[in-house]
Amino acid sequence: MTARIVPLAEAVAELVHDGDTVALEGFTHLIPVAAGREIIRQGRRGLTLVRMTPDIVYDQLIGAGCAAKLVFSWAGNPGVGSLHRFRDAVQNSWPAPLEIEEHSHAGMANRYVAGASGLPFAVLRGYLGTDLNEHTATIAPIRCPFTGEMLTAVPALNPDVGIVHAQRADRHGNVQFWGITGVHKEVVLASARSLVTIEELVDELPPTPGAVVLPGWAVTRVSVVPGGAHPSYAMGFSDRDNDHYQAWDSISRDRDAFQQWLAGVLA
Amino acid sequence: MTARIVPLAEAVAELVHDGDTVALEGFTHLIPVAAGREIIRQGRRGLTLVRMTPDIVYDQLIGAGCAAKLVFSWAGNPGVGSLHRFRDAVQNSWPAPLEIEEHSHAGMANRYVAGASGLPFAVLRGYLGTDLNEHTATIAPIRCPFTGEMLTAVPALNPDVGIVHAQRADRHGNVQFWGITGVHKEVVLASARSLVTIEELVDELPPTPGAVVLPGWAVTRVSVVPGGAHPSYAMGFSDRDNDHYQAWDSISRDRDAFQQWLAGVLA
Amino acid sequence: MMTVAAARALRGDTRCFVGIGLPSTAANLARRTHAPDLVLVYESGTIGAKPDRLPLSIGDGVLAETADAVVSVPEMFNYWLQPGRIGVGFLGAAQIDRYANINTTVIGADYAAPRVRLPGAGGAPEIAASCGEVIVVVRQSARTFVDRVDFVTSVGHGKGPGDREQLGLRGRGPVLVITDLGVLEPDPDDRELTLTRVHPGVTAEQAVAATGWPLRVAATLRTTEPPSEEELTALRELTGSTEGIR
Amino acid sequence: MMTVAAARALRGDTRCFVGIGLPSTAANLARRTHAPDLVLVYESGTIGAKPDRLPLSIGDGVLAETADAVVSVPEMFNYWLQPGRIGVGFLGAAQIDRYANINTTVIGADYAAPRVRLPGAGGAPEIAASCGEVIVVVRQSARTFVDRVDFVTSVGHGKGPGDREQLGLRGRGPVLVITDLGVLEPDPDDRELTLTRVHPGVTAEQAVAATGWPLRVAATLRTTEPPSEEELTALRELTGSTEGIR
Repeated sequence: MTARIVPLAEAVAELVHDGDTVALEGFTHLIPVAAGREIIRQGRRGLTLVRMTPDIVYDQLIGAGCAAKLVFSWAGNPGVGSLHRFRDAVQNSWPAPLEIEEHSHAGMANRYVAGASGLPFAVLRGYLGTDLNEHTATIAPIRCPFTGEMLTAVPALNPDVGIVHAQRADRHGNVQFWGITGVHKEVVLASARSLVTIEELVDELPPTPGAVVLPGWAVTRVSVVPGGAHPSYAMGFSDRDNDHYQAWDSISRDRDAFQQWLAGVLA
Repeated sequence: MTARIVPLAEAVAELVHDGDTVALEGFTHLIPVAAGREIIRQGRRGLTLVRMTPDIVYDQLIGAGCAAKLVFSWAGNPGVGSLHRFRDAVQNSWPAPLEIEEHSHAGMANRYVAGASGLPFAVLRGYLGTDLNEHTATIAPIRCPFTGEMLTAVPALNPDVGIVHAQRADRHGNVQFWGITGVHKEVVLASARSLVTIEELVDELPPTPGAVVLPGWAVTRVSVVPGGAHPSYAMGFSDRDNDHYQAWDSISRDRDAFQQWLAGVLA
Repeated sequence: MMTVAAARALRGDTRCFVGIGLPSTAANLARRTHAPDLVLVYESGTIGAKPDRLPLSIGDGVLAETADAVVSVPEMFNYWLQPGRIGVGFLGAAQIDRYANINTTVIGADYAAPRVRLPGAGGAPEIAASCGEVIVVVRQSARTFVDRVDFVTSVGHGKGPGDREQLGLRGRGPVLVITDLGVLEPDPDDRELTLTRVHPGVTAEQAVAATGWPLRVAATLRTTEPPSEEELTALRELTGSTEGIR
Repeated sequence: MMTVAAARALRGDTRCFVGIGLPSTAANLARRTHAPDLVLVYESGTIGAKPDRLPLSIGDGVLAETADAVVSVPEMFNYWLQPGRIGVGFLGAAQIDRYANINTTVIGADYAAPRVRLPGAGGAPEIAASCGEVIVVVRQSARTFVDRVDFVTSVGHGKGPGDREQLGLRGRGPVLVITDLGVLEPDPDDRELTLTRVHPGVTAEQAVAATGWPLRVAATLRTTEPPSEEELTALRELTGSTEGIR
C-alpha cells in the first residue's frame, strides 16, 4: 500500500497513456519539468493537459504534439511574456489543433479541491459578469439554499494522472515538500494515479518548518529526479533559472528553433 | 492593523457581549478554557455557544447560565463520559433552557470553512439517511449542476467572536500554533472578532515544523495566558490533565458540587 | 475478547479510522500483532499515528508526535474520509437495530424531550457513509440491540437491501458487529444482522436473549478462537500504561 | 512615473494583492518609502513577504523565505482573497474600456479564432471582484483604451452604476487607472473613466489622443507631483538588482 519507487521512464510508461487526462502541477515552484520531457520522449498523443499556469513545461508538450486539449487559467511565460507554442497551436493549429477549456485561478484551485474531496463540484464567488461564462461550459450558476444568493459552481477535476515535483521522500514513499506548495496536495489526491519526482530519497523525513507530508499510501509512484524541476526550482535545493525562461522565449518563438530543441530531447 | 495585546479580562470585556454568538474552539488541543472561565466571571448571558466538541469548557458555561443556545456536533467528556451540566440543561432546563442545533463533525468543520471563505454555505457528502435532517433546520439538500447528484448543504458559521488558545505570538500579534490544529484557523477567520490566548509572547516566531501562522492583522486581540488551555494541553508546553477530566465528572454530576465550584470561580 | 475479535478483523494493508476507547485499543493491538502496517487515522487529524501506549483522547500529543502527517480537521473529513480513502471505520453505539443502524443521539421517542441525552453524532455519520466498511463494537443487551433505534445517527443498512445505494452512501456500511457475546454479520441477501459466531463459552441462546428482536442464528455457527498468548501479552502491554482509566 | 504614482496610491494600513512586474515594483517601492507597514500578498500563497530585491516571478523563493505565512493556492483564494481581506488589488490590462472592464484573454471578436491569444484570466477576475478596491496600471494608447473590450476577463464597473452590486461583486472595483500619461478615475455618478491628473509635461490633449473613446477631462485637472529624491533612490535600489530583466 506504499508508493513504489521506480525510475522516471518506467513510472511515466506505467502511468501515462495516450488520451489520458494529465495534470503536471507546481505553482511557480516544484514544477515537474523533467517528467514532462519524459512524456514527450515516450511520444504520448491525444492528452488532455490540465494545469493552472501552463508555462514552459506545457509549451514544450504542446509544441511536441502531445496535447489534444488544454484546461488552464493562465498561459504565459512568467516574467517573460507569451507562450509561443501555445499561441501557435491556438492561432494556427500548429502542430495540431488545441481545444481549450479556460478558467480563473480561483476556479481551477477549487476544481482540484473538489476532486481531492470526492465531491462532484465546488462553489465560489467567481466569474460573475465575465465572458468566461459564455465560452467555458464547465461554469454554472448555483443558488445558496439558505440565503438565495447566486454563486458559481465548477466541476471537480479528477485527472487520470497527477504529477508533481517535491524535495524529498522516504523509502515508504512518504513525500515531503515545502515553500510554495501551490495545489500539490490537491492534484495528487484528486488524481486516479499519481507520480511524484523528488530531489532526494532519505531514510527519515526530517521535520521541516512549512513542510507538507503526503503518506506513501496516497501516492502511486515516486521517482528520484534531482533537478527535475529545472528551470523552476526546489526550495532548499536549487534556484529559479531565470535565464532559461528568457532563452525559451527565442527558442519557442520560431518553429525551426523549437524543432531543433525537440530533436535534442528525442535524441 | 495588527492585533492589540491586552490582558484577558480586558479582551473578553471588549469582545464578548450578552447575546453574542461565541465560538471557543480547539479540537482536543489548545482549548481556550481560561477564556471560558473569564466569560463566566463577567456574567455574560444569552450567548449562542458554538463548538464542535463542547466538553468541560462549555459544560461550565452552560451550568453557569451563560448560554441560551448550543451549536455542536459531539457533547461529551472525552475519555470519561457524559457532560452532566449539558444533560441537565437539555433534560431538565437547569439552570435555564438550552436550545440546541446539532450537526456532525464534518458538517461543523465545513460550516467554519464556508465562514472563513466568505461563502454562505458549504457542500458535503453528509447526513444522508440520518434523522439529523429532520431535527436540524440548517441542513439542506443541494443538487450538483453538472452531474445531478444530490448532496448536502450547510450554512456558513460566522460567529461574532471566535476564541482559541495558541502556543505563541510575536509583538505584532502574529500567532503561531502547532500539533493538532483542528479548526483554529477557520474559526478565527470566520468570526467578526477574534481573541487568541497564548502560552508566551516572543520577539520572533521561531520557524517550527507543523506550525500554522495567522498574521496579526487577521486577529483582533491577543492575551498572554500561560496554561490557558488547562485541562487540555498546549503541545510543547503542557500535557493533557486526564485526572482533571475525571474529577470534572463528579463535580458536574451534582448541582451542589457544581455550584461550589462556580462560587470558587466567581470569588 | 471483544477487543481481540475486533483487532483480528483488521487487515494490515488498509487504513483504519479509529475513535477512542475499544476501537483504539483494538486497532493498536492489531498493529502490534498480525497487522504491523495498519495505518491508524484519528479524526483529530493524525494520519499514521504509532502510539507506544494507548492514547486517552483522540487528541493526545503522542498521536501528533508519532504521526506521518497531521492535518486540520476540515482536511481530515474532506480530503481523507469523504473520498473513501479510509478502508475501515470503527463505531460504537448506544442503540443498534436489526439493520445495524446506529443511535448515539437520544434515548426516547421525543427528540425535544429525551429520556437520555447522549453526546451526539461526532464523526460517526460520515464514517458510516464513507469508510470502505464499518465495524461496530458494542456490548450486547436487549436495551442496546433494539428492533428500531430511537434516532438514526449513523446509517447502517437503512431498511434493507439497496437503501445505501439509493441514499448515495458509497461505503459498504457495517460488515461486522462485534459484541461481548459473539459476532453478527448482515445477511448477504436481506442485510438483517445474523449471529455468525459466538465467543468461547457463550451459547446462541444467550445471544438471542440479549437481543431486542428475534435474532437469526447462522446455520453453521462458528466459535471465536480464544485469545492467543501473543494477543494477551500485547494487550497487557498496551493497557498496562493506562490502568485505571476507563 | 507610473510606478511612483502607483506606489503613492498605496496606504500603509492595508494589504495589497500584487502580481509580478510593475505592481510588484510599485508595492515594494511604497513599502520602502511612505508605507512601511504595507502587507504584500502574492497569489502564489505568500502573505507579508518582505523581499529585499524585486522578485522575478510571483513564486520566487525570497517571497516564501521572508513571508509571515505561506499558504496553499486554494487557501489563498478561498480564505484570504474571496472574503475581502485584501484591501487593494493591482491589475494590468491588454484592453480596458470606459467603464474600466479589463481584457487579458483574446484580441479579436471571435474567441474561437482570436487575432491574438493572450495568457488569460489568472487570478484577475476574483481580484477585481473581491479586493476592497482595484488599481489598474497600464500604458495608455488608443489600441489599449478601447470603447468596448473584445472580451471581459475582469469586471470593472460593467455597463455603469449599480452593475457591480447587481452582479454581487463585493469590492468597490477600479478606483484608479494609472497610465504613463496620467491618472483616470471613474466618475462618482456614472462610473465613466475621467482624466483627473496628468504627469509632469503631459497635456490633456495627449491623453485624449491616446484613448479610443472621447475621453472626459476633469474640470480641475491636477498634475502629478514629480518623483522625489527618496522615491528615485528607493526605486534604483529595488530595480538595480534586477537590471536587464523585463
